[in-house]
Amino acid sequence: MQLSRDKLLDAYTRMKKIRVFEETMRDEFAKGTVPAFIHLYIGQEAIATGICVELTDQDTISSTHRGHGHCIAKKSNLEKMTMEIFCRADGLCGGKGGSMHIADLSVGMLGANAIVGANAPIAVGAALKQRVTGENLVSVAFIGDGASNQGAVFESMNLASVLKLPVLFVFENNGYAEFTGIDYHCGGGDIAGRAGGFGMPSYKLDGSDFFAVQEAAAEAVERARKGEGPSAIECVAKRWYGHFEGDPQHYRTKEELATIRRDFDPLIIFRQKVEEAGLVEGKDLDMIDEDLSSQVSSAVEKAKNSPLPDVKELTTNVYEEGSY
Amino acid sequence: MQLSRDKLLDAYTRMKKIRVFEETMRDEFAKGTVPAFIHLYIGQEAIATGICVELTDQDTISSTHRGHGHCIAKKSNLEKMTMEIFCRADGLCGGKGGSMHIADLSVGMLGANAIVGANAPIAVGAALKQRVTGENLVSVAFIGDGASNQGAVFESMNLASVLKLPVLFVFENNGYAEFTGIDYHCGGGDIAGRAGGFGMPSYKLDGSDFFAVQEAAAEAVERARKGEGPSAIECVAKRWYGHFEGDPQHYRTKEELATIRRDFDPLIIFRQKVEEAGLVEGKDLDMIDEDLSSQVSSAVEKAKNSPLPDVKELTTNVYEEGSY
Amino acid sequence: MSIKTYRESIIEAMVLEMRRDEKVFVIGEDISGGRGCGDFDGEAAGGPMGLTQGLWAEFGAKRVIDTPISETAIMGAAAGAALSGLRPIAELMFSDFFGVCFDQIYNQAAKFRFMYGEQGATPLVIRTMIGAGIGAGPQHSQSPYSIFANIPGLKVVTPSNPYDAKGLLISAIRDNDPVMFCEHKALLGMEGEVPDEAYEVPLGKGRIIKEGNDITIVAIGQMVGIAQNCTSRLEEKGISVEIIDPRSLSPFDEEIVYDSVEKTGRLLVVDESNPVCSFGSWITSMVSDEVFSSLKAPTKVLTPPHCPVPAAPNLEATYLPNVDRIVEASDYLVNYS
Amino acid sequence: MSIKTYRESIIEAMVLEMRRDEKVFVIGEDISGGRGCGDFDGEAAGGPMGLTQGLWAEFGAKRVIDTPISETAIMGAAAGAALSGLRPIAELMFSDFFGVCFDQIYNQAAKFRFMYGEQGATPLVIRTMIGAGIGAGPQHSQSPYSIFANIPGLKVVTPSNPYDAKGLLISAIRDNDPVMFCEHKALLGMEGEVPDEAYEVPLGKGRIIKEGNDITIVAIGQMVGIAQNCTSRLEEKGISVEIIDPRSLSPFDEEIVYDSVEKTGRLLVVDESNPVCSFGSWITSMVSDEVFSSLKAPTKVLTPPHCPVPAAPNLEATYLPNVDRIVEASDYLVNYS
Ligand SMILES: Cc1ncc(C[n+]2csc(CCOP(=O)(O)OP(=O)(O)O)c2C)c(N)n1
Ligand SMILES: Cc1ncc(C[n+]2csc(CCOP(=O)(O)OP(=O)(O)O)c2C)c(N)n1
Ligand SMILES: [Mg+2]
Ligand SMILES: [Mg+2]
Repeated sequence: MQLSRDKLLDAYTRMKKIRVFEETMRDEFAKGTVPAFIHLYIGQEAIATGICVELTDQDTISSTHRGHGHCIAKKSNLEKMTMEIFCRADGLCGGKGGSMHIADLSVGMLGANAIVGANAPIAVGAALKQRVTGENLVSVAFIGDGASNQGAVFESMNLASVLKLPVLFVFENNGYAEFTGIDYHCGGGDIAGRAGGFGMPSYKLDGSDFFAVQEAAAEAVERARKGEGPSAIECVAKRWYGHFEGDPQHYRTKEELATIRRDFDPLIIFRQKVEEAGLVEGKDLDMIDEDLSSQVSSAVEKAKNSPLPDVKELTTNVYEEGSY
Repeated sequence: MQLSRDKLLDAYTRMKKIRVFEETMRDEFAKGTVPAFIHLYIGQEAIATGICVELTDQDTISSTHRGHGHCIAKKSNLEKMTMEIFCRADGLCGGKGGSMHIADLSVGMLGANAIVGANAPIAVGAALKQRVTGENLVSVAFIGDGASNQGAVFESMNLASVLKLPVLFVFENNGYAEFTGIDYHCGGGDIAGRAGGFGMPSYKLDGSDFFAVQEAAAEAVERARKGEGPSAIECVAKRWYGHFEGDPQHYRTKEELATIRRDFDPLIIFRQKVEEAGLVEGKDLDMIDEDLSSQVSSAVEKAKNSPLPDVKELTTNVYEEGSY
Repeated sequence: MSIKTYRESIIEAMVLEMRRDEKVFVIGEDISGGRGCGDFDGEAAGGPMGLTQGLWAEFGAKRVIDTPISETAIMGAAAGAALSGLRPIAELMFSDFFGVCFDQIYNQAAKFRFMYGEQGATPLVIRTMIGAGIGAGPQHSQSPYSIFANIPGLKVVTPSNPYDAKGLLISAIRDNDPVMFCEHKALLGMEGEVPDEAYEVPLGKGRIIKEGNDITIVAIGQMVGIAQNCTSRLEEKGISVEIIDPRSLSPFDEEIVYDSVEKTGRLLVVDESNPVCSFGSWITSMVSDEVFSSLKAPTKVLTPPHCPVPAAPNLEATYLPNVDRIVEASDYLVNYS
Repeated sequence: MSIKTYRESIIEAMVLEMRRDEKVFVIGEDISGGRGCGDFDGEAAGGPMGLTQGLWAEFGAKRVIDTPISETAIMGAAAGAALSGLRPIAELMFSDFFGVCFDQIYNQAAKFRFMYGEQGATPLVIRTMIGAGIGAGPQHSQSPYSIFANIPGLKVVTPSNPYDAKGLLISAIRDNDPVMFCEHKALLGMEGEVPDEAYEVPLGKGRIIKEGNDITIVAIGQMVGIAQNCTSRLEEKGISVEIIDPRSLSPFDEEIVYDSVEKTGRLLVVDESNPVCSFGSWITSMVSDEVFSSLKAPTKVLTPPHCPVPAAPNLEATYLPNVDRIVEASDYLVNYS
């Protein structure tokens, strides 16, 4: 189905925002201002965005250690999210979570997660609302290629299938689990191919192409809302940078690294498609670019200048206040 | 390949021994002499036997809570095994393991296991010998249909596939996980069908038919010994009795229970096949029957009359002696 | 008010809370029992121990959810459901199985509120069976509540009788944090007076089972009854014992213990946990810090030895702390000088 | 003898033992690093923390085995391999991940010998990273050794310096029981004199880091260095401190602690574990029982508070026990009356 101009601009904005944000974080990390390791989402922008444009605020996602892109695609508050990455008092989680534990339940972002694969059952749990209280919602788990080998993920796929829950298992196959390639770590080599074994329809598609992702998401979301159960979507894309910032990537060939930006840039691919089809003009996108640059740098500056948590916060929110 | 007469008699002996043993245990349980819950293997005799006749003493198996049949098929010492079920000092594990934790490493029986699915990675570990020290061995994990949904099992299949290890994943689909039917608990409904997703060949066969099991086992074992990696074998059979002894089985229809013994008796099926093909005469089998009856009842009597462990044994074998 | 078993009390707590709040639901293996087997006729089994009997008949498959054998998915789904505003009761059939799914409990459910801030409230109850004494062997008889209590963000409850079982479970269900609700398998058939209506026994409030002056015995779960059985033998020896059942380990009622030890000057903890880093050692450690000056004798902890639970019935009987050992230890402490 | 880092000492221990015994092998995630990515050229990364650097180049893929992200399969395979006569070193990248695979450790590897009798010997080392202090956040900074020490059948080691790291790891590899070898991430770059040849530091033997008369401080892992940093400030106050590093928590050298407390009459344990049921509480509990009559003051345990490890660097710094808190507690105990 042809997407509206607004939806296209919205999608571009989310993708570009991720790109600009992550490039900025890369610079900040190099400068030493970021308090911990970060894992950049660059190269995978079309995946989070292609999925999230099909979701409402009532729909939920559960995310990974590489979660900045998911937050932005789900329209978390950018400033508060940035503050969280810098562990500031006014961050989404009060600075106690940090980059790998950002959550924003106000927009259905159930949290990044530093335990690989652990977010899959959590997404299944959110989907239980459809069954228990009849709420209309869809729940998405973003899962790396490496994470796809975790028991938690397999069990979740089976449970969602058995209970026919409205879950999308979105596999982000960026070719690597840390330093280990998918050709090595994935028996059979085909993540999507495993879904059939759980009685679930699946897609395997180009994760650098927003439209491929979005179309599959639209179908899967519709099925889920109708009560027809879960789907698996494997999005094949590239991780442009190291596993974490600072990773020298000895395990990747120079050729691979050289061609990535040319051939697998979700933003270039999107631009070409919409401009060629005459759906959006290049200058509209350029305006978005400009706007985002200042938005992001202001968010980062604001975050860096905002206060760290008060030390009294160390022991708050362990339990409900007054209950312990 | 046509099996030799000796091998056929050996197979029958193992199957029948399991049957007689388990019927006897059933009686003993009813009499109250057994110190804990037991899970009977009756109905599945052809599975353990069809697999184990293809193994040597160097080959290993890892077993489940329903492990008596595996022990017998792997030719554990019957008397010491019985003593273990009765928790006696001279049992295979000194009486501290009991029915759900019988092991006999002298014949490659790596242990029954009361944690559903937990034996799968253990079998993978034994198979690592092929890779690390070049030993010629095959390792088998017996896994229930219910257990097939455990993360441990999926991870093990993938790991064995990635490392091309000599493992047989033998799925004993007896229709139930405790009280819950396979139609409910298994997304997609096809356990063997999941193996392909891990890049592993699979079989789905009649687990009441020794010959079906044995043929698949022979193939899979050969592949494993050659270094061609793991296989999955789903054996569909019937659990004749309750999940544990004492289970009233409200969840099974009377019709189902009525026809099982007629249509799904591995011993009857075996007898018919070998007699019809003129491979073995009925009276040879009858002789085996008689012999086993007395063997089993003597083992049980001996076990019941043997001493419980000395209370000093409570704290032995926690660590290597003298090391703690 | 009527006589009910510990098992019945647990079921009743769930039934009352499920009637009260449609967000409460139960999820676990075989909790309806046979639900997935098509056209069974009889009563659904309600779990191998009958602890969810009748729930499926009243609330149906939407709120009494049978699962595959996949504890990680169960606990994770329950955690995710709680984070999203439902109030799950997840069953971990035997607490011994925590090792296959603990990440979802300790790194996820227990940390959501801290990691994510207030939005991370996680009203989750995990009902699980603990304890030795019925010959269930090394992998079905453990009492890992010391491990659970070690985890910030978790609450841990260990009812010792039917009245507390019902009241504590109702409190746990209404609580907005994850609670490990540890049911002792040897107590399932225990009977007691239990009101028919809903009531709360608050988490974090211990109970003095018996007052006394010479020694404080803190006993946990199944050990409470065993400690009570010592009373007459101790009294024969002229020892007046005060017995405390903490009822919940996390939060823990430190004050009730401190007050008692300030009075008696002596502390014995009877605990079914593994000894090293046991909950008993935590209690004595706090007492040795906070009310040291009141102590007239060493503090002592009775636990099983540092070994797994053996299958053999005679070894299992020796494994558990018993009346003889409690009497002997009390005697030692009271006569210490 | 030469100066080596804690990291280098760990690698050297593995290399020497792998040369000595072909049954020793290493299995884990990314331990070669990039092995599976086809034709990479440079040096294999040897894990994200470089803790297995060089192993793949020397011993090859048969004995340096990269795996998928499947900790249950890794730990279970290691357990099964050990049960079958190999001597695996399995890497659990961060100890925080124990929750996804603990069953294979605590119900399987740790119980084989007890459940199966002598045939169940399980010579397994699990190398894992513990500790806070580098901003790794709530799920990558924990120190669950109190939980490990609770488990019968497991041994638990916590080296505090390069010399011990090498000697303890060699002992652990030669040991015939499963050992949780806890490497502290904040110590990886620590340097010290380390002999080039193989040597054993026995499990179960603590070490007196510094002798003193007024108070015994038992410190674990990273806390050892912090306790050492208190010495001069305490001496300024006229307090002579004896510092003990137990080096292994299971087995634990009780005697070295008892002897010291008998001399000093005062005990402070500094422990990075969660407080409730911490290893520190276990030590003080034993001391309050066994050498009660020597105690001149309460026993004290310093741990982080009962909360997860926060991401914010200022909170993390507050979270950890530090010199100020140790000095203050020591002062309190020495002046207690
Ligand atoms: C349970 C667990 N095991 C291992 C790790 C360490 N780890 C962090 S990220 C990662 C690789 C994840 O790969 P993938 O799922 O493909 O995600 P990507 O990094 O490519 O986004 C690993 C092994 C972890 N955090 N949790
Ligand atoms: C991890 C774990 N979860 C649950 C159980 C309880 N349990 C014991 S046997 C069983 C059913 C197993 O079903 P299946 O694998 O089909 O084996 P079968 O009993 O049919 O031989 C369950 C749920 C257990 N022992 N371990
Ligand atoms: Mg990846
Ligand atoms: Mg079954």
